[in-house]
Amino acid sequence: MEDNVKKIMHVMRRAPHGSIYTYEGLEMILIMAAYEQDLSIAFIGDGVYALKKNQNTEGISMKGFAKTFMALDGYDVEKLYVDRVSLAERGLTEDDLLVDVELLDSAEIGRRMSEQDVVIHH
Amino acid sequence: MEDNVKKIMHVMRRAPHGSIYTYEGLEMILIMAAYEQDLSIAFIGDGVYALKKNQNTEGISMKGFAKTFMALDGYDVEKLYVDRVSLAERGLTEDDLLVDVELLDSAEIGRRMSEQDVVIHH
Amino acid sequence: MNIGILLKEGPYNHQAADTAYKFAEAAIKKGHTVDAVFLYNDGVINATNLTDPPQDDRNIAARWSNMAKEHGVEILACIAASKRRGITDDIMIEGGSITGLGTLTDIAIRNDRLLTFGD
Amino acid sequence: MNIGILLKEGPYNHQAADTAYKFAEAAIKKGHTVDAVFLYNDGVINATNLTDPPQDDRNIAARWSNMAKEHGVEILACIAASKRRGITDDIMIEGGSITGLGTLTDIAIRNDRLLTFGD
Amino acid sequence: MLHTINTSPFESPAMEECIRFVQPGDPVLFIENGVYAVQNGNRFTDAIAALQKTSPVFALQPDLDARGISSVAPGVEGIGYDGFVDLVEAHQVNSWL
Amino acid sequence: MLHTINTSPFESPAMEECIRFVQPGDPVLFIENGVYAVQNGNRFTDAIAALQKTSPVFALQPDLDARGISSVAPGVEGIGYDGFVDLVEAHQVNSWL
Repeated sequence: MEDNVKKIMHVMRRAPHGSIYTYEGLEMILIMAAYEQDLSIAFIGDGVYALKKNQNTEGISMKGFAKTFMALDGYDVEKLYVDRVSLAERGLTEDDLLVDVELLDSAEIGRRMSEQDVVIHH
Repeated sequence: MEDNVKKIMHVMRRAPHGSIYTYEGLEMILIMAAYEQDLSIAFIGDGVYALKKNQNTEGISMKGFAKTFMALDGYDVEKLYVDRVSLAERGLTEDDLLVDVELLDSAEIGRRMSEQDVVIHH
Repeated sequence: MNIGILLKEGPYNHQAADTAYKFAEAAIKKGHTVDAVFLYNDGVINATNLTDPPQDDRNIAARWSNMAKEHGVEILACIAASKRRGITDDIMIEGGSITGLGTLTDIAIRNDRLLTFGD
Repeated sequence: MNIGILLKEGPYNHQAADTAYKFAEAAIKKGHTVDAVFLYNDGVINATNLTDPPQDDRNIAARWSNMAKEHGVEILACIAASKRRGITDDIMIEGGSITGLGTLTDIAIRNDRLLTFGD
Repeated sequence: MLHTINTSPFESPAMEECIRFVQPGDPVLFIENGVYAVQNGNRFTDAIAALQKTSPVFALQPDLDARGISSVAPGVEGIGYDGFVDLVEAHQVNSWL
Repeated sequence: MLHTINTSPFESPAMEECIRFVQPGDPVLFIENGVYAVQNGNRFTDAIAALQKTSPVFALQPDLDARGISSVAPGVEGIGYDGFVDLVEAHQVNSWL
């Protein structure tokens, strides 16, 4: 990896639709993906809800964006980490998620987090 | 009490300074006090911190407003209720508070709440 | 039933403006009167006519403006809250206006309900 | 040390804009370079020149403008976030400008640190 | 009195606080991110069951749909904005922001 | 890596989440409403003591003063914005909003 490549982790921590943070976070990631940095995304706490299957936002007249996470692969954003504890305490399993992710223990996500040059919470 | 007098309760639920809700809530109360309605204020959760003694906001370059709560008496706003549980779990006692309040159990505040025409959370 | 609404968060950033609108729309459709939407805290940002969301997204400011025109709902922004956030008469949506907290008190007194939306 | 700042909340409503400013001020005083303050989410509301707080309160927009002029700190508002919230070139503070998220990426790449302030 | 809760119980103490003050018989309506509270099988399912012993519990269906929540805790009734208006017609409102 | 926490532990899961991910030796700085976590004698005093076994813990003194917190949990160091800058000079930053 070149010297000017930075390790940047985006941390999703909010549930979708109640606020815009997850959606505008995703817009940021899509732009950053064009810059060929070493990007990753961690889903922690209510952030895991962003990946829930079968979201239909028609009734609240808002644009849905869950499927955009499925497009990240095409942007070479392939490091998607989900906190195992956060998923379990919400009564969810990997089968409830729209995309393939790495299900990791908090300590392992913490270790990868500590190697970053930049961490941005959304 | 006249027919057109409404029972309006303001509920303080946020800690001061981290956000403006408590301060702008207080501004609302001061204006409403001029309209001779039946006003009360309940301090619940982090809302109890608004009444903490010895707040000095000089270092964060913000206007302090804790002492404005002491002026409410002069506006005939005398019903100040503090949730006993909220105060206790924050390690505070009545002696830590700037003004005289009624320290009440949650059930009693809930009962008074249920008698209101209007409840506004700040 | 006569209804007043207090809206405490800005558009897009929080869902509060959306829920308040959908509620008001449903209430009007059922024959109730929505007297006023009073904008407080960051809620005042709902009232700027400079809002320009993506084409495929809802336009929250325009929705309020249309509701004011079509159903006589007053859209009122608190003056003190507006000054802190740069909302002025010059950029006010059609059908909206800037007023004081006394007006909110009148709204609380004269309506059967005052509903708060925020976060 | 070269520092970039990402500010995600609007002025007054949250303390984030105050902490970001106080941090930047202290860093500059210690001889560090604050390269840019990038405004995102409701943070873009920091950049309107229509802000008019009470006389005895701090003027957050003017503080950023002065920091831009005196210390060359770029104050940059994200264009997509600005459009949603009615922030345009016409009401931009002196020393501030509207730009895209690519600029934030550049800021993240070229500085030693990127600090986020929000709520 | 109708109580509304609009924040996730994982992120905010609003639900817990509301439950402490709600009077027996008062309806509780979950909206926006609040609806995560009634997703069946999460850590709050027991609290929702306990609440239902004294209060009818509702959740805004468009908010459930938006979040992909198809299975709600037993006894919780999904309602539309219309149903929200009906509840407001019958009760004064207390919104636990 | 420096971790900052700016929300009250009574209102937000940020502190609890941060503690789950922080690496041994990493400093933790409480700012804004986050400083309520280190007020001595509240329900989080034990959690702060446990955290200090592996991490140095700081709190922004101007934020403590603004909130009238004069007694902080043992071992927690109050620092100014200057001290915040020093910590940032020594570490990359992870702000748990």
